[in-house]
Amino acid sequence: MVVKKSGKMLFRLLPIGLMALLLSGCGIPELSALQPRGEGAEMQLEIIKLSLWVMLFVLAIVAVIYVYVLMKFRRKSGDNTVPKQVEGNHTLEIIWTVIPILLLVVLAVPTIKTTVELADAKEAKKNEQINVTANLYWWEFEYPDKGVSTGQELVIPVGKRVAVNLTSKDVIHSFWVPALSGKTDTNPGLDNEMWLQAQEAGTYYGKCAELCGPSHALMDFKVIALEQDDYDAWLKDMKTAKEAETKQLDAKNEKNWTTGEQVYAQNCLSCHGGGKVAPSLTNFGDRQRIAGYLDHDKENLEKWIRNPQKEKQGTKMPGFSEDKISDEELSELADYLLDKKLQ
Amino acid sequence: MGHHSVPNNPVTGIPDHVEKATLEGKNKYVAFWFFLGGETTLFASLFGTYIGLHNSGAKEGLRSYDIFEMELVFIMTMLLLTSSLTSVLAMMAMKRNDVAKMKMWLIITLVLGLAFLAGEIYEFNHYYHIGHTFTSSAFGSAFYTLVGFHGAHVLFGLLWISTLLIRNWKRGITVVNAPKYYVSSLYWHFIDVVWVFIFSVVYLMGMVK
Amino acid sequence: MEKHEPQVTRNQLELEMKADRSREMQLQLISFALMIFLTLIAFGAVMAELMPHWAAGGFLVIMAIVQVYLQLYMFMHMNNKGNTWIKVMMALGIFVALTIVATLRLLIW
Amino acid sequence: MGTHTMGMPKKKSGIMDWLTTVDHKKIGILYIISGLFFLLVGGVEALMIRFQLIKPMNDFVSGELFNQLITMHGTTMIFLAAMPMLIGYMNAAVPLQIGARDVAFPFLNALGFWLFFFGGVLLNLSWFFGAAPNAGWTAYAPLSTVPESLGVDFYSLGLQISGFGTLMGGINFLVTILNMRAPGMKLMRMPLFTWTAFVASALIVFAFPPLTVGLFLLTFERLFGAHFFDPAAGGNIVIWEHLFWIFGHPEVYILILPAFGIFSEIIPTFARKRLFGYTTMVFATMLIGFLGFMVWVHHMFTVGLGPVANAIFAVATMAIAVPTGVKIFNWLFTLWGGKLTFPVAMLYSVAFIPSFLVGGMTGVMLSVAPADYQYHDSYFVVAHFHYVIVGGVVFGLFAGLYYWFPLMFGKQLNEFWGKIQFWLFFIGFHLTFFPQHILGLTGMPRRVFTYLPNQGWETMNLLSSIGAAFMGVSTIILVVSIVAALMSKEYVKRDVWGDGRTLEWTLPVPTPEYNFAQTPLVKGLDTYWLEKMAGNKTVSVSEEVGDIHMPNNSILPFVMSVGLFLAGLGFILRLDYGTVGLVIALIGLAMTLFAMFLRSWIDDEGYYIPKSVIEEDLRLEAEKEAK
Ligand code: HEA
Ligand code: HEA
Ligand code: HEC
Ligand code: CUA
Ligand SMILES: [Cu+2]
Repeated sequence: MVVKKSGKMLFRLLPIGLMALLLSGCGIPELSALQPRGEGAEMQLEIIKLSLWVMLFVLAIVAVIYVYVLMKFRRKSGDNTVPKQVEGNHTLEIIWTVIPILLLVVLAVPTIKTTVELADAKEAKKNEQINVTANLYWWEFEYPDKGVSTGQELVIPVGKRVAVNLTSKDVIHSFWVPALSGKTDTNPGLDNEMWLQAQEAGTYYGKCAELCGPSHALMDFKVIALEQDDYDAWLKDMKTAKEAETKQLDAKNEKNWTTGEQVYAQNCLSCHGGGKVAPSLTNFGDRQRIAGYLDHDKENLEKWIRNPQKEKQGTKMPGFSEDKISDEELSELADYLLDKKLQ
Repeated sequence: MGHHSVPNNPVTGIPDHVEKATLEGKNKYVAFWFFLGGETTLFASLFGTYIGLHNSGAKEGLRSYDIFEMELVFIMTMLLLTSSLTSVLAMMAMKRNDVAKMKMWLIITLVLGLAFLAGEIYEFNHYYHIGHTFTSSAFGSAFYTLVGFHGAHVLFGLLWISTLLIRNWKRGITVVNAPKYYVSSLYWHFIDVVWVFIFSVVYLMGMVK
Repeated sequence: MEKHEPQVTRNQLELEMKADRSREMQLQLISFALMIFLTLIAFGAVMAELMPHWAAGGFLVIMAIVQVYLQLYMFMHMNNKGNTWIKVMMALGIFVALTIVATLRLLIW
Repeated sequence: MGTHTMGMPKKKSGIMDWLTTVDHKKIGILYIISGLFFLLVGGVEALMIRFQLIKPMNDFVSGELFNQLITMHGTTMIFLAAMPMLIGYMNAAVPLQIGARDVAFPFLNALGFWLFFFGGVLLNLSWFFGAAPNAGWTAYAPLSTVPESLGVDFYSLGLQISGFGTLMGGINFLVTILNMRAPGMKLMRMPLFTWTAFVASALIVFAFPPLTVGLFLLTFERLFGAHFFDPAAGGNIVIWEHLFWIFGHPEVYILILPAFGIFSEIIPTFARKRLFGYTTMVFATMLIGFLGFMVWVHHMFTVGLGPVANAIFAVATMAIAVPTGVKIFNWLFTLWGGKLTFPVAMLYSVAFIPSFLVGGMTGVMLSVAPADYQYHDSYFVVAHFHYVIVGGVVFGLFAGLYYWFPLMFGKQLNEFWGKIQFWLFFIGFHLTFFPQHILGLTGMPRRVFTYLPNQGWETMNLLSSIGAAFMGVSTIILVVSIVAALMSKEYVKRDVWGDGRTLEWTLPVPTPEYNFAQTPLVKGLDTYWLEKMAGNKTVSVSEEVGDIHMPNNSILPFVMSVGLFLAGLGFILRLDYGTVGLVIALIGLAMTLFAMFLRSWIDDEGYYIPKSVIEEDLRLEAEKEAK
């Protein structure tokens, strides 16, 4: 009875289920751990697959016994006999103790191996060292050797392991780029270390994976993998752009400033200048998203500046109402920001 | 269920092992030990926290080895150790139905406990005045929490034993009150056990630079 | 539950109990003396700075464990008959306690 | 107790009786009704969560409210629904299964219940102050120490109060099971539910104190400015995580072991066959409990404790699969060769096996540390733990409800509606939580109040939300069914299922307050079954009919708990409402202390039910039986 009933129900649901599976497949390649684009994620998917096979094996055995038992041993109506009372069976019990142990050994050995391999950042450190600092609700990426720092978008060279040093300014967040590698927590007051590697150029989605407040869901970032040449060029451009920006805004030569620059210097620079309190906006025009998740257009940018709380509950950026920045100024400001691109 | 399942000892006039002569007594006795099993993990958590935060965030001059008053701690240790002995003596008196002796030893226990507590209050007050406070650093928070939890246990023990004494002042030793006395004395010993670790781990190790 | 042989006279019983009592008293006093002694050593070693830095922790913990053993087994009579489950639970409690302390000592940074 | 104060109890009825009762059977009912109530509350929260996530960028709730919902959902379900209901079954069944007249500490038992209840009320009161806790049920510092809203204060004090209650319950059951067994009820003759209750209670005794400490630290940090978790003053955030999980992992076994026990009662009953491998079942239970204390770091693989710690704890975690597997196979081989019937209780038990199995499998997958770097804090974990918790614990709660309902209330739940309820729940459950595995693997983090479109998550989230609706409908049917059963006048007979094996089924229905007129004499495992096989109608007894000593009812547990509740509330409000809060807190504390004082001052010797009354009961019962 049990099996038949569930069977019927299943048949009705099966088409929907299968369709759904096909439609969403294994997720999108920028984001899915099932479509790895980096060494870390690949090693992890390998061991996920291995463990899945072990599980399916166990599942199959249990399923066979289960289905057999449920079909074979139902009480027929009118049958009031008492079955044989079996106390146990040592051989059987030994079998189902020993086999799982063996299966677990199969799983444990690569587990230990992969754990150690993933923890080894020696090679990565030689290539590049990047400091990641998580903040409510944005990411700061600093290249200490290169004197460059940026927000929201982490740029790395393709094919190389880069060492990532992680910490947080406020609460715990977690740094996760599913297509490249598993996550590591960013703990306030403590440093963590991992490495990241991308096998092909492209943009990968990053997520904050530790509850950090009302806008935890919106604390997205991107990892952009560039070919080595592009990467080097990017670093150089960033440095020049930063210097140019600093020079211009430090010049205190307000006459040369556009309205946008002026508004920016007066209202925004105090936080956005250093790149420690708020994301650096040096290359804001190149960003794919505003504040990590909004579409990168003028309308959204203006909405954001007017009332960031509405877009990201709990964010540390204050809003700028019309008494502070008029509609016209806002428009100019937005243009100015959207134009802040590397050459 | 039978309250007098165990016969009186003809000499003492009360059952042997009077603290667990009835089922209720036995239940209390076992339950209390299990409670102490739980207290063990409670204090382990506090000790762990303390060890993890030892000297952490403390300013120069306010580290454990700068501030601890070892003479006082030594005296307090002696007081509490002795009170553990007097509490044993009280229980031995109880088992031979010697009410007067039992009361006397318990009162001595109380006095020693009170002296210990006074020492602790003095000590805390002293630290407070030199700047080592509950909120001065993570070390301070962990220190006062651990040692304070122990102090609160001492206080509770004092209240408990004195309530028992007052309530049963005019009564003999019975199968009803004996288990109560007995578990309160177990509690008192346990407090001493915790203190042994406090003076070793917090104070003595704290003096090692 | 102890059984009393009927042929034992009251006097004999009384004597026996007295002997028991003084044996017990002796035991407790010895335990106490030991505890004091251990405490003195511990305090002395630290205050006189006799312990090398690296050995102090281990030494103090061993001293403490011996003392606690005395408390539990002498003062608190944990070894009495019928205390099997008590011992089991205390052992488990101590095991969990050690795990907790070891963790908070080693697994934070 | 010098003089036996004889006499009949005052007539027991009405609300006062429920507030003052110390009868484990009634306390069991109180636990189960309150647990069910909180299950509905947590369920409504779950439905709101699923409704918010039904489509991308939904704005049914805000991020802040969503965080409050998940926190309260998780906390309510674990602490106020699942655990209390299990303790409810322990109360309802354990003393009866071991042939006892009562638990070891009836007063403490009542106190435990009321503490849990008022702790739960305090926690949920936070909704009315618009400040429900919002840092997740794990309350990681320093998110939980931001003093901006009162929310986490309700969490820390509510759980603290209800935690004291749970601890008392744990000690009480340990002692009850060790000391109160009927003659002949050796440890290795105890029903498996009693065994699991025993091991779960031991876990409570060791696991709750670390939580107590953690909650104290959190409270001190929030209310008194301590710095345990404040890196700026030398604090360390990892301490909270350790303390929480040192408690948190054993907690999940506190939940699942009694559920295992329930299945181990139901499966033999409806297979008409003794439990296969009883002895190994007992040892597996102990082993799971023991190992449960050595694996908590698997919740912290991504914290950064280093490869050595991660590897050790990964392997330790895997080890738990072995004793759990032993159990699964023993259940299967209990079914093997049996004569199976499928009332709802059995349907849930049989459905449990594959459902829990999937959850166990994903558990072992999670324990592979490097793979967990991907799974952790993703929907894969949400899928895992709902498979074990709903497919294991909730199925167990429902199975137990259908199975023991007649024992507790003398009436039976409707089987027809029960089956509908089962199928809706079973299908809804898999539909809700299976797609979440895929969500997790394709990158969806947990605890997100919304998600952007075009990340490949739409379909699975939609399916998941539809499944939740199935469970919602099913739960409504259950509630209606319970109410209908309680209002019906159809009483059941002794041993409703006909194949009862253990002592609780030998008792008349409704069970008299003294349980056993004569303490039974236990002759082996499944003693009732043995007697039935030997042709006896009921079990042998070990004593003559005589006066029965009973504990007095008392209002003090209620008063003490209300007092602590007020104290907690006052301390929380102190920050926002100043002196008013402080006054409430002091009144509450005074109430509790005064009640404690009364308890120690007034001698409570209980009363006796005279032999004559019991003989009369026995006569009436025999008459009923003869009909
Ligand atoms: C009732 C509750 C319950 C139960 C029983 C379990 C059981 C198990 N759990 Fe689960 N778990 C939770 C509740 C539970 N869990 C919760 C609530 C969380 C999340 C908390 C949060 O973060 O909010 C969690 C999270 C969680 C994590 C952390 C994930 C993360 O956050 O990254 C891990 C990692 O190892 C884990 C592992 C396991 C394992 C190995 C078991 C094992 O006990 C399972 C054993 C069973 C089987 C394996 C099946 C039967 C066995 C056989 C048939 C034998 C053969 C099998 C093999 C050889 C594999 N669980
Ligand atoms: C015992 C534990 C338990 C139980 C039973 C459940 C049951 C359910 N849980 Fe969950 N859940 C947790 C424990 C539990 N949960 C925990 C610990 C978390 C983590 C929290 C955190 O992250 O901090 C969590 C998190 C969690 C999430 C993830 C949230 C997030 O990360 O963002 C989701 C999402 O789908 C979810 C869904 C559900 C659903 C649909 C059910 C369903 O099974 C519920 C079924 C019940 C109902 C549907 C009841 C319906 C009631 C009615 C219809 C009312 C009727 C009223 C009357 C008749 C008066 N739960
Ligand atoms: C008090 C500090 C502060 C001030 C002043 C401030 N900001 Fe911000 N800003 C922030 C913070 C913090 C963030 C990150 C917000 C988040 O993602 O939660 C941010 C984010 C942004 C972003 C999105 C950045 C990205 O990388 O996607 C833009 C654009 C921005 N601010 C523009 C401005 C402008 C324009 C002004 C002035 C009119 C301004 N900010 C003033 C703190 C500030
Ligand atoms: Cu940052 Cu979540
Ligand atoms: Cu766990």
